[in-house]
Amino acid sequence: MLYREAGDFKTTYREDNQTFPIRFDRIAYYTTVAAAFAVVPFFINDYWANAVFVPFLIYAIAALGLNILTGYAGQVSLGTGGFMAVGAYACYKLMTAFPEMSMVLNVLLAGLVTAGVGVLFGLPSLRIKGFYLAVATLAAQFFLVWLFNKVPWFYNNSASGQITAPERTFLGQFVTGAQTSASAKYLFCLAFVFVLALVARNLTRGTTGRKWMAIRDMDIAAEIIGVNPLTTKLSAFAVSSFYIGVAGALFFSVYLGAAEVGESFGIQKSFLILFMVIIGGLGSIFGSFAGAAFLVLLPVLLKNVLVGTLGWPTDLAAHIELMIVGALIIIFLIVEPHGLAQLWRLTKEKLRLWPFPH
Amino acid sequence: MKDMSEGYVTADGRQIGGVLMEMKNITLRFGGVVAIKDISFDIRDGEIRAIIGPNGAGKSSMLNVISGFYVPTEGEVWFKGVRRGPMKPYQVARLGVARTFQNIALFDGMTVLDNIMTGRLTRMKAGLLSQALWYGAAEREEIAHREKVERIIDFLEIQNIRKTPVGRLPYGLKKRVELARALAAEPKLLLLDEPMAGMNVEEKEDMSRFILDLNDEFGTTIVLIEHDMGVVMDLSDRVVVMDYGRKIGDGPPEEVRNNQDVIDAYLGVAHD
Amino acid sequence: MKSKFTTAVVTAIALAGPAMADLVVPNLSYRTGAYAANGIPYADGFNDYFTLLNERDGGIGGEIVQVPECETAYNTEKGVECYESTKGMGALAYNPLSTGITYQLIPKVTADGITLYTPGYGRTSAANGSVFEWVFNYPANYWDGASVAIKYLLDENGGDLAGKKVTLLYHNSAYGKEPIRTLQALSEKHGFELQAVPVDHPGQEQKSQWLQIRRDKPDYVLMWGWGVMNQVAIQEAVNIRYPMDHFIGIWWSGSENDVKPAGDGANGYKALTMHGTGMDYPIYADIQKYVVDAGKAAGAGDMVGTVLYSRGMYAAMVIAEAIRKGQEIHGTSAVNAAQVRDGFENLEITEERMAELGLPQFGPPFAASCTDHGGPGAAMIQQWDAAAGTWNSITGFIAPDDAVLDPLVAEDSAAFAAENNITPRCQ
Amino acid sequence: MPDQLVYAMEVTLNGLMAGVMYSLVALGFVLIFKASGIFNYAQGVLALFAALTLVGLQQGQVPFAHLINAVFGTDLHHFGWHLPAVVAIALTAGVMVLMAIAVEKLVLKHLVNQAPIILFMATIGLAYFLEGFGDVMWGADIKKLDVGLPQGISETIESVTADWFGYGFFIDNLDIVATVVAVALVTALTVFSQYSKQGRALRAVADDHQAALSVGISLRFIWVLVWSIAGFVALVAGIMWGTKSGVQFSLSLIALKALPVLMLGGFTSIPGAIVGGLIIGVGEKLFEFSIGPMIGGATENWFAYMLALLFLVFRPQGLFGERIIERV
Repeated sequence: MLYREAGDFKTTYREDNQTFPIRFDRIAYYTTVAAAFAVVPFFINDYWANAVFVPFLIYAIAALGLNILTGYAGQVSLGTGGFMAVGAYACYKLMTAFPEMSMVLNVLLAGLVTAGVGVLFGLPSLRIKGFYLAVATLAAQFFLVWLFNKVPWFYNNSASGQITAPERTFLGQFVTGAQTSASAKYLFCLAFVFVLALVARNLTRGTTGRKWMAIRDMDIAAEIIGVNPLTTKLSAFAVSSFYIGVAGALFFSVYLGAAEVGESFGIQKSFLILFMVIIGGLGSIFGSFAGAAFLVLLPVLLKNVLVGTLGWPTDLAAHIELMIVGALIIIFLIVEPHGLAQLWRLTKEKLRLWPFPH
Repeated sequence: MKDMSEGYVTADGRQIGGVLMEMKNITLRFGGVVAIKDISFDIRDGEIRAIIGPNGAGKSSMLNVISGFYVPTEGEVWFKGVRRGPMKPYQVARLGVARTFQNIALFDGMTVLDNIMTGRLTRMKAGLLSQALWYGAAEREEIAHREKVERIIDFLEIQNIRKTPVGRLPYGLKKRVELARALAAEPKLLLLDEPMAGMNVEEKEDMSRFILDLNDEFGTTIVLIEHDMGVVMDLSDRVVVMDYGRKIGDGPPEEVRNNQDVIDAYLGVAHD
Repeated sequence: MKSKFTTAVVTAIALAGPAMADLVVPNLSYRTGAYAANGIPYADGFNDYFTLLNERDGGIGGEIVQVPECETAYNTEKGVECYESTKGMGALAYNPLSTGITYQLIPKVTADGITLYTPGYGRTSAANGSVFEWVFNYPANYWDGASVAIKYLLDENGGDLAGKKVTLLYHNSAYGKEPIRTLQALSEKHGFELQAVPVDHPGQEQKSQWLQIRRDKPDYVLMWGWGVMNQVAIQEAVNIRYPMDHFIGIWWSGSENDVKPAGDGANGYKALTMHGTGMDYPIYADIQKYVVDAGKAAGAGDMVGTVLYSRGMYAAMVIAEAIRKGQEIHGTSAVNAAQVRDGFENLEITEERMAELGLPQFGPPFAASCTDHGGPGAAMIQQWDAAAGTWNSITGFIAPDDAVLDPLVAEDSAAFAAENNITPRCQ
Repeated sequence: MPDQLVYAMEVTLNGLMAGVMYSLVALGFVLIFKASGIFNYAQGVLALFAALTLVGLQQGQVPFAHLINAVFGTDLHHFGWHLPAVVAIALTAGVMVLMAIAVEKLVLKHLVNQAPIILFMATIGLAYFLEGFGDVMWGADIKKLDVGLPQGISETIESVTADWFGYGFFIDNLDIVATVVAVALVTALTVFSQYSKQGRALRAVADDHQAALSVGISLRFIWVLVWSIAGFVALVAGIMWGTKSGVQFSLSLIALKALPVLMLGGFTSIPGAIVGGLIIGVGEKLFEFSIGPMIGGATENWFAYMLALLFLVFRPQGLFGERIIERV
């Protein structure tokens, strides 16, 4: 049966600490992971990879990153696009400067560089709080975009300032460039998502996560019980930026293949990822995935229904799509301000108690 | 007053140790307002020390000075025989000072268990990498500390709400969870800011029992602010009385009770 | 319930677009977003031309042309989605009207074997066909445009620009930065002083830039703008009373949208163009008859004959001719993408052919080859007549300075070839 | 007088004018934030929507023509009238009031007592919705907005400054009008909030929500009122910016120009919005003038934010914001 258990039967703390305490959840999780790694690659084609799966996976990483900062540590950031740009340009510079270096290393190093930049722009968070901080992070957003657009070193002096990802392989398979197969792209991103999600889960359930949440819920009390706000906030900025940097690197090198900073990593990107986090659920790993899936799939779905099925003109469909996305955001906030993750949790709780809800 | 440099024995026969913390001529000003004026007193190892006084007497400010949240404008704070320089609150916490708050300051978004676990943050040492992988030190540490926390949960009888988010709890239980969080730090010195405010008689009795047991079982030194005179007189070994930022009395409950200044302050005799 | 929804999602996504057609030329257009005002007439012109062929001639070589439209909103991610969702229909060529999307599609079309046609925009060095096998950008590109503008100014000044001040006002993006290197090379050659002034997207606020121009008093201002930036720039130029006939825009800064908001003040503003505009071409009678009157026009029909409509139509015309050429070479009407590429590479547009199409002297005559995917690069100067509300050509086609451009193209394409391990073809 | 100094004076004057335009947008934010604690990201889109509606009404466009045509196969475009500017402005103001009511009924009512971030997100949702709605209603093509405001160089100022400094300053007539309008608007708002009953209620709510509710002020009425006023302010901003650059999508991006102004001036202070706008306007223009050429220009987008950021590090509550005292 689904969601059946009559009480807490855990006999060790270790067992009590596991990510999915309910057996059904565990099975669902392992099935999903197994399917994602072993089944999907055999069926995926260019369209599904490039229009749905790869963007979903990369946005999920970015959403995880922002969720760590905003959902767990309570620091609202609108600089996500700028930090993704740092990841993308760092990755580009590494790819072109060290052609022999492993792509995995490139992406991870790009993440580390972004973490450094994130810490730098995280410093004002010690003085500035709430909305003021959110707006302050826009300084990072606009400045970084300007910088990558302005300094030719970042785009290897190309005439237009576009960066193009050269071909690189991993384990003998192309993972960037034109010859990359759909399944290779997908698996490369999936591997990152899998590991990073596990790490995010581990960090947030342990000491570090408690420090972040303490700062989020009541920063003064946190400081009085012994949480150092400086290191805690900066560690949140660092980890979050690492994730976002990795997402930016993958976004540029694996997904788009070429990028222009203002267009690909502009303010709209920052808002999009913040939406994912809020719609998915602040302070929830699952929510990061749900939010990314929702906002990647919804426009594709709407477009296909309105243009493909109803045969409406594309511009009308695009305008209606904006209206629907906007309205859905509002409806979601009204129905469940804590996001899809909370909705899912409540559904599960109902299922567990069914048919005796009281 | 009898000489107490080597400690003393309380009315109920407990042995109280030497000086744990000493406040020397503390003055605290906010702009032009004087919150605390030239107050000195000491806190001894193992005792229950109360600070009382009418509203606005500066009790909470005093507690904030002890906990390091406010840095006194003048005067010195000595802790464990060392003068405490200007410190951040979290550094004070690491010296073994924990507290509860007048208006509950729990982390609403976290479960009871996680809230109490935050009390042990200063003692958890696993590196970021180990935590990220949830392997080795991080996992061992988590389980070790969980055991300690479970002892406190048992002690405060809150087993059944372990996994409940704190935001959903009633007031009395929140106060208890807050105490649990402070205890989890295994503090040398525990500060309680009106631990019984807003409680009914039954809850107050429970709380008093916890405070006494705590002092008894773990030997924790406790400083508390409380309005309920009955509770203060029953619980505490020595009492500091404050009024308008000054100290007007200091001593065992019965002595303070008979102090004319204290009686005047509580009866509202005009200051002249 | 959940699985039903999933099925619906899967079906909806899988069923995107029309069924397989004989000839498919997707139109990656943008009718929304910051650049919608420009994207709309272009997309209309593009669609209407193919509608005309279908309605009047029964398609190309007897094969009906399908033009599935996909909205990109000038956004690179949506561009990728559009590309992936349409390429499976058997797409023969793409024309995304966005330099950003072009950069992204270059590796993809190369791997998939589909032609990318970017007239007047995109990656300039794609003119080198030996490196960019699948990309064509004739008849002209950004660097040609820069060179033509300077050549025109040389003509105006009796062949000598020494000591003159030229300011480039550019959209601070990949697109806007394109001409800088060319102009720098030209300024060295001709001895004029070049100042590049960037304007950030979207370009609503240009006070600083125009105060600077007012202080510096350059002899000429060149503009690489797009969208609202053009209108604001022209308005500000009017405001500071900059002589409009010394203000020259690239072809993307020279549409009715750009000059009309400034009213009479914009009179005399000049812009480059690589094709004719206005209604003086026989083809419009057919478009009116077979498309607009038949109620099959892509837009409201009020855009016909405008600059951007004409450009969309021109792009469609070239693609149609390339398809025709491909049919001719391979002797089949149902050509595939590779055969159409051959058509592009062997395409020759002559004066006679344009006259036959009802577009006499509409664009420059050119012939492509294995190495030459860029065409002659010639462009005309047109000038805005505010009272009549028309653009008038004031020069014939001016050829660019290939002596300056060829090394630049060779250098840039060689860098691309090296980065991507491409061995140049046809040498 | 050295040229650079004269130029700097001209730049400063223009910066002040630009600052007024920024303040105009920021004002709408402050009004809503003060009365309801909502950070209304949709303010920029409100300006766009107001301007679209104004042009549409003035030129007699059929609303939703494109949608109707697509669904019913009709061919509607224009009603064939052309309204005088004043009438169109009045009608648009009416539409903005209707919109305020709709926003209250459909959105805000259901979000009472939510966290600020949730309300903020809701306004972003609203911004998306309105952007699509405005486009569906009036079309996405670029529109010329002409309500008869003067535009172009002010020749008086040019000749006067030419006499004084030997260099004629450039000041746009439209900017002068905007300044006059902004001053009038602020005066009107001040008078309204000081002397009218509704204005007093507004101030009461801004001061203390709970207390205001307990003396019988209807929060919902206040919300409708304040969103109407913000809608009107958006209309004014939309007219000014729309006259300058035509009415189209990019108009909504002016919201981004107002954010640093708010950081500097504090979210709750009307004088703050004005002074903040002026500082940002002058600061970014002077920076672009003096430092811009050395580092490649186009600094205006980020400079305002950097300035605000640095300022906040030293004064976290903004220019006129209330001082934050931390207590436990």
